[in-house]
Amino acid sequence: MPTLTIDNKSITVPDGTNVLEAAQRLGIVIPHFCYHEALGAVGACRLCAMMFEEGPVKGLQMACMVTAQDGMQISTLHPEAQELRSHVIEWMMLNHPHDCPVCDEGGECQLQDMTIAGGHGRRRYAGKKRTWINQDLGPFVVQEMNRCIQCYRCVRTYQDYCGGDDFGVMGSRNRLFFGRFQPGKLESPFSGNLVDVCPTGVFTDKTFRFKTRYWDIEEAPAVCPHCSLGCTVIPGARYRELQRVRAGVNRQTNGFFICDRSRFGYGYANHRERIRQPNCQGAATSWREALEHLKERLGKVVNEYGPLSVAIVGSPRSSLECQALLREWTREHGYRPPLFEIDNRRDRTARILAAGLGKQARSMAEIADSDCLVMLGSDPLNEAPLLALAIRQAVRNGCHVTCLDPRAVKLPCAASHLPVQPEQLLPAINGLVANRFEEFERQDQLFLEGAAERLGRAERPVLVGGGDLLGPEGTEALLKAARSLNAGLFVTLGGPNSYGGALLSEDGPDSEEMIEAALEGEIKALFCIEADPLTEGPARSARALGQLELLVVCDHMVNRTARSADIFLPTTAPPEAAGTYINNEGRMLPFGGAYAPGLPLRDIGEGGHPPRTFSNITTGGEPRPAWAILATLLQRPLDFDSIHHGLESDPHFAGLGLLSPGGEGRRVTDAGMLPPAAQPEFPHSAPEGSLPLLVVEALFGTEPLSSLSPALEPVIPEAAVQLHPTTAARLGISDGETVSLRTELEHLRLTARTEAEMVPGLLVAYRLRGTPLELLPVGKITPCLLEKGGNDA
Amino acid sequence: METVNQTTGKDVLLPDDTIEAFRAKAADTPHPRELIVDLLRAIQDHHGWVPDAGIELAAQTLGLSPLQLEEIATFYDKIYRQPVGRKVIHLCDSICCWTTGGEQVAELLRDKLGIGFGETTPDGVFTLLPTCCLGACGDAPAMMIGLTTYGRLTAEKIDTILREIRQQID
Amino acid sequence: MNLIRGIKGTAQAYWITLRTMFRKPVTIQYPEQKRQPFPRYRARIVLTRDPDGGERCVACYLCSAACPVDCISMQAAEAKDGRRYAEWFRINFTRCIFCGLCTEACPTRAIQMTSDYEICNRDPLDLVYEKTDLLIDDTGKDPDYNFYRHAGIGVVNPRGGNEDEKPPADVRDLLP
Amino acid sequence: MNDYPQILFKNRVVGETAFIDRFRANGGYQGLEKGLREMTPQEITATVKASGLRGRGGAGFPTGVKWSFFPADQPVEKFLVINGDEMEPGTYKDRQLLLADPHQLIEGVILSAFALQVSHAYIFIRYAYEECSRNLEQAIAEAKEAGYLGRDILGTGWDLEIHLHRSAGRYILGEETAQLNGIEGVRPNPRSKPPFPAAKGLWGKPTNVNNIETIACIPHIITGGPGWFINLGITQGGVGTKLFGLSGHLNRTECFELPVGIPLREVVETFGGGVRNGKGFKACLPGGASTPFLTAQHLDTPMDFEPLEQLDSRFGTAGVTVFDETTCMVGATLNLIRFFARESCGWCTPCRDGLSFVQWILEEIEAGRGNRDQIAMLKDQKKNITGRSFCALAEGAMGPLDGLLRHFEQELEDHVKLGRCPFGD
Repeated sequence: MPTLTIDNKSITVPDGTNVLEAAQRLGIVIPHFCYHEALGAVGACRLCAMMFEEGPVKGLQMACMVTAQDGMQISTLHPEAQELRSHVIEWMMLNHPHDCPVCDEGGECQLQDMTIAGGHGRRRYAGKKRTWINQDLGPFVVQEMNRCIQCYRCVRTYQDYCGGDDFGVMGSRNRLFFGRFQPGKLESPFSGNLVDVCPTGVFTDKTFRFKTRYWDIEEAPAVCPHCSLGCTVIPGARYRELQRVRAGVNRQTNGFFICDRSRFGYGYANHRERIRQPNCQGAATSWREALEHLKERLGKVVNEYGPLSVAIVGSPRSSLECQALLREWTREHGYRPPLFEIDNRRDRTARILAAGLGKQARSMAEIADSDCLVMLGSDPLNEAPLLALAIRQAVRNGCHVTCLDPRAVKLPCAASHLPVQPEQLLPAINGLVANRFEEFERQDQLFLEGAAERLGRAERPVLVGGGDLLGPEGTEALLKAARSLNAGLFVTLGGPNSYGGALLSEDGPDSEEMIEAALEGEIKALFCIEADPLTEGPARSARALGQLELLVVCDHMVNRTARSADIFLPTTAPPEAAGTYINNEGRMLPFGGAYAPGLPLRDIGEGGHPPRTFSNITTGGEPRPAWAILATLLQRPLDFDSIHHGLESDPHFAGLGLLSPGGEGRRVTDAGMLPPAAQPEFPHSAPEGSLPLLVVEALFGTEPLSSLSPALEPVIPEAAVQLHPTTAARLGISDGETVSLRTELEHLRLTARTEAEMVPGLLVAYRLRGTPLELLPVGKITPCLLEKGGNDA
Repeated sequence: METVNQTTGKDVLLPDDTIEAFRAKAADTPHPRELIVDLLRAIQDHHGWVPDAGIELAAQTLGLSPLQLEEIATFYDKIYRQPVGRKVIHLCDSICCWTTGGEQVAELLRDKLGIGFGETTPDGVFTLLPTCCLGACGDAPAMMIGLTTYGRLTAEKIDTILREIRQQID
Repeated sequence: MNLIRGIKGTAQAYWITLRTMFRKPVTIQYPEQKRQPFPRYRARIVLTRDPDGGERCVACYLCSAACPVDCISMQAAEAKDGRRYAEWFRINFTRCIFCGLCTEACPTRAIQMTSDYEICNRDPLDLVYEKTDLLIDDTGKDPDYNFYRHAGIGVVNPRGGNEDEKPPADVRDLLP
Repeated sequence: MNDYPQILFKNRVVGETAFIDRFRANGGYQGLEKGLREMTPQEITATVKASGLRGRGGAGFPTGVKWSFFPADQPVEKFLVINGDEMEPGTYKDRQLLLADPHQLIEGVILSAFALQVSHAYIFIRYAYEECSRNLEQAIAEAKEAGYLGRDILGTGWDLEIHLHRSAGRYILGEETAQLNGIEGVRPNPRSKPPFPAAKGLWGKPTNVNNIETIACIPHIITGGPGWFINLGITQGGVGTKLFGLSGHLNRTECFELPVGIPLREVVETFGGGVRNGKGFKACLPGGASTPFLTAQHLDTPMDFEPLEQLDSRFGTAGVTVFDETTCMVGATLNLIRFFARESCGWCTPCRDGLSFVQWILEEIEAGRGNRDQIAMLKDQKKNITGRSFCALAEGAMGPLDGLLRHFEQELEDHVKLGRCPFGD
């Protein structure tokens, strides 16, 4: 822990800190470009010069390249240092174009700031400027190479940090081009990070092109709602339109980066079909009338059938505050305890994990620091992309990664992958503990023994599981394995707040029980809050919902259930209201509301013009946060303090009220919680000659919110069924052929894709929204028949 | 040297056995990247220059992405990423040749070939490029044609060299 | 002494009145009579065009940022040729205080002030000017200036075609 | 004519190459036999250290000291790299050495590799030296045939393989860490130091990088002993002989092996045959393009590291380029800066953009469009580029600019005053 003095201020920093970081800790701002906390120091830009006056290092040095040592006395204001900085900026500006007014970076451009901070004001170079022809980099990123100052941040982010190999730096001397071999879409699912890391306007967000300046945008730190990892994001809106999402910083979860689903999947909030007014039986109405109507209809049901005839379905998309009020509401009125996830498998998985994770919980930062990772049923790039980046950082630090999965899991780093059948995951987990793998073939045994041996040797091992494939049994086994191996555990869950719902569910019912009760007529009124049982629920949901007397839906998106609701109450989308999510490692992460809901100005008409009538009512501003609707029904004050106060009486949520959006969050306290009782899965009667079909999540097109985003349309994969070449050969199917897939409920035509790295004998399909595939349960085997040819039966 | 495949009529970037040899070497070494410069030079030796397809072939042979090859290919000035004539003239423009009349030699060559630096003669025989010091400072002014260095250039000497090369090619 | 001072004070005032009686009156009969303001008088704002007839405004939002009373709003958009322009542009003259900060902020000389001071109306909405009301067919000040000839992004001229630019570089160039 | 002892050039016959027969007939591989049979690796390193040999690639770091930093006794994979990327304008000694006597280098490589206990040596040869590469290929094959290379060399139980890496251009690859990247096949930007190659070099393994001429000296030091080698130098502290490549406005522009410490006047007048066409001597680069100019007043300086450093110049590679009195020094400096700017790897700002800026200023002045402010700009550019770049390339580029500003500022003023180059063109 060396102590050094910078500009007469002393600071003690951890070993290995460089002087630039030490200065930043002191609040001293030194211009720099190539240094980035996540990327490290490389000494390329030569801007962070400081004068080392006394101590082990002397003279003018680049602060990022010098490790802090005891007794250093450093001046950042030394005239020589200032002179050099102004020169470096002058050199960088030699070729920089005169286009700040038409550059999207203008106003939030580090080069603008550093040019001023570096003291370069007058251009002395009167020669001609270098120019470039730009490349089309696909739907997300616009390139303007003339603006490049060659800080190398983009290539270090794209290649080194994110593991992409289709973007880099070409040429030499002052003829450096940062781009692709040929124009085309950036292949990395993390390509949008170029926008954040580029200190000037070389890479800008194509979906945000020319929309708004930084000073006009309404932003608030938030939590990404598109998977369970809880990455910090900063959504920004103007004129009631969510216009962009950029990465926030949370050193425990996402670090500095986010995935493209997170960044470009924001279109759901501006969706044109979004219903922004309460309605009863399809007729728009006012909040007052809708709530009166709701109370009346609900009262009627309760009077007639008793309070237990009312069932509530919450959602992992809802904030913790909403979920907590939901539970209070049911308690106060004696309704059935709420359900927080209609997908039974995901629900039980989350509850088992939340009940048992405890000290085994690991953050993504800890995964990046691990020396041995074993992944079971987890496909990070599709299910939770930032996890793949954490794993890559671990590998870069020498970690060994073993992956057991039926799918052809692609990772942006080296890993040993063993394709196993989904049902082999459980014996593999148990085997890792006992180091016995009798049920596997000899070759696989050797592989697994190697993994077990490395796991035993590791100092900071972590078991990474995919909740969808593991299911409740697998998750339970993995929990036990982590405890007995003294390893960390990280399991991805279904939604951004699955963990919160699980903590609040306690030993409540599950969706099978609920649907059963509804089918038997015990339930007459169903209240869905941001939940869509007709899509996500068990197959019998449709029949069960058909028997109801009252279906109430509160949601911000239009889905099957919302369309058939008796009463529909519009809620705010995640960036429109504050709340808290608990991510899959049990970290409570509050988020702020970036803007108030309303119909985007762009959609109001008059040729894009804002209307010439002035009013203090926001068009389409009716949506309310789900928690606020509940608070109104409960006649509670409309503020978070009382909700948080109520929650904190539960020891899990200790400290919740002290958290603020944009922070690192805080892990829930490990207090005893009962996992749901074990439940045997219904055995499926597999018809003769059927094949097992595994429906899984994809990076784009399967997550309910982002799949509504027009920006992602160009990258949504085709509807396809993946199968091993040997399986394909057995069925006489070749790659790219149209096949017909028939399940108990669905019949669809899709393309066959052979995939040599997946397990033979299995079919894998993405649960693409807007196709019949979205109705198939995720992570579970569905028996199906596959035939050549696509002629309709 | 076969440069056009007789059956497909397409340019042959590198004979199959050479590709196989590189592939085998790449499989044998823990870091196939070390073969990048050798492979690019091999393609260039065979094909005259490295077209995009050459970059792709090299990438595929070494198990790398085309971009990874392009990053290297565009760094070096002696890997030609654009078509060149059958002989590339590298005329030294560094200090020793400059002191001994390099600029006049450049003028002379431009006149004789009728092309500027970076250009190829219409008959596709010569491409004229400047280069940094050739390590022939004692024999300045100097140029390198292909991999052969010629020093103490005079108008007559240049004439003879160009004539001989044209004769060889014909 | 007091008496003298009193007389002097009275006489002086009458003298001024008397003198002014024979001067040309300051008041003019507006609106029948119009007044020519001084050349640097700042009044109604216009959007000018570049010498090639294109809209100068690139919708950079700097005027709206500089405006102390928030009377300017706009939406930028991209034309087919890559030119950034204002999809709509609105100045609320009921709010405008004619301070001129917008013109100082304008990097393209698009927004300029004219000496047209006749901006009054019974309906405040009629004082909300849209782009069609603001855009004039003239360059105003700096008649030769065209921002896109210097911007360096290849809109008016092909990329690298401006006077102060080199032709586009190419990493695959044979020249070292 | 050259009466000084010929060590490195003892087998040299211009236009011919000495392969193994002639090499051995002239005492070749005796140093190797002695080193491998009679000495331990530590003894060889100690001998090299005692000889005071300084690196011949330009920087002049004591070779023995560099070797002693190398973890020769650690049982890890390590590498020896021989730097044959001789691309500094005015330098062509390694080419002469390899054209005349490739086995001398091979013997040196084997001895050095033995001293450093490495089993893989890479010889890095620049693109333009294809004949040298072929000579080396033949020499390596012959040495292998003769049992000097391969497995269990001379019964020591030690193996060595020599790999030849042919480059594809670019001066920056002469920088040792850039060269390592070049061999690895990644973009040849220099690496940050520390870690030095001796700790983390090729593929992260300990690596020693030496110049061709340095390594060629090793067999002679082993055979002749350090005392003999030291005595070859003329000056106090001058050690061994050095290959001087003469170029520019001289009557004889050839490569000579001369003792370290020989006065510049003797080099120019005796060996170079004096300035061409009877013109006067104006300036010279004493050791390649990156060394500040010397002028006529410096002609009596001994050509050795310290005396030249005292004149704020450097011995460099001893590639002496002479300019006669009709040379425009602004033009000469512009030519040199243009070379450095073009050969920058593009990694750090002062080199990539700073050198382009200096080039533009010099172009303006040389073309007569300059003004006095631009002369001041040259000074502030020199001050802010020197020592501020990532590697030594930009610093080297500032060498001639420094010389120009120190000795020929008047020429800059004249350009500005006349509005054209006072020397014509």
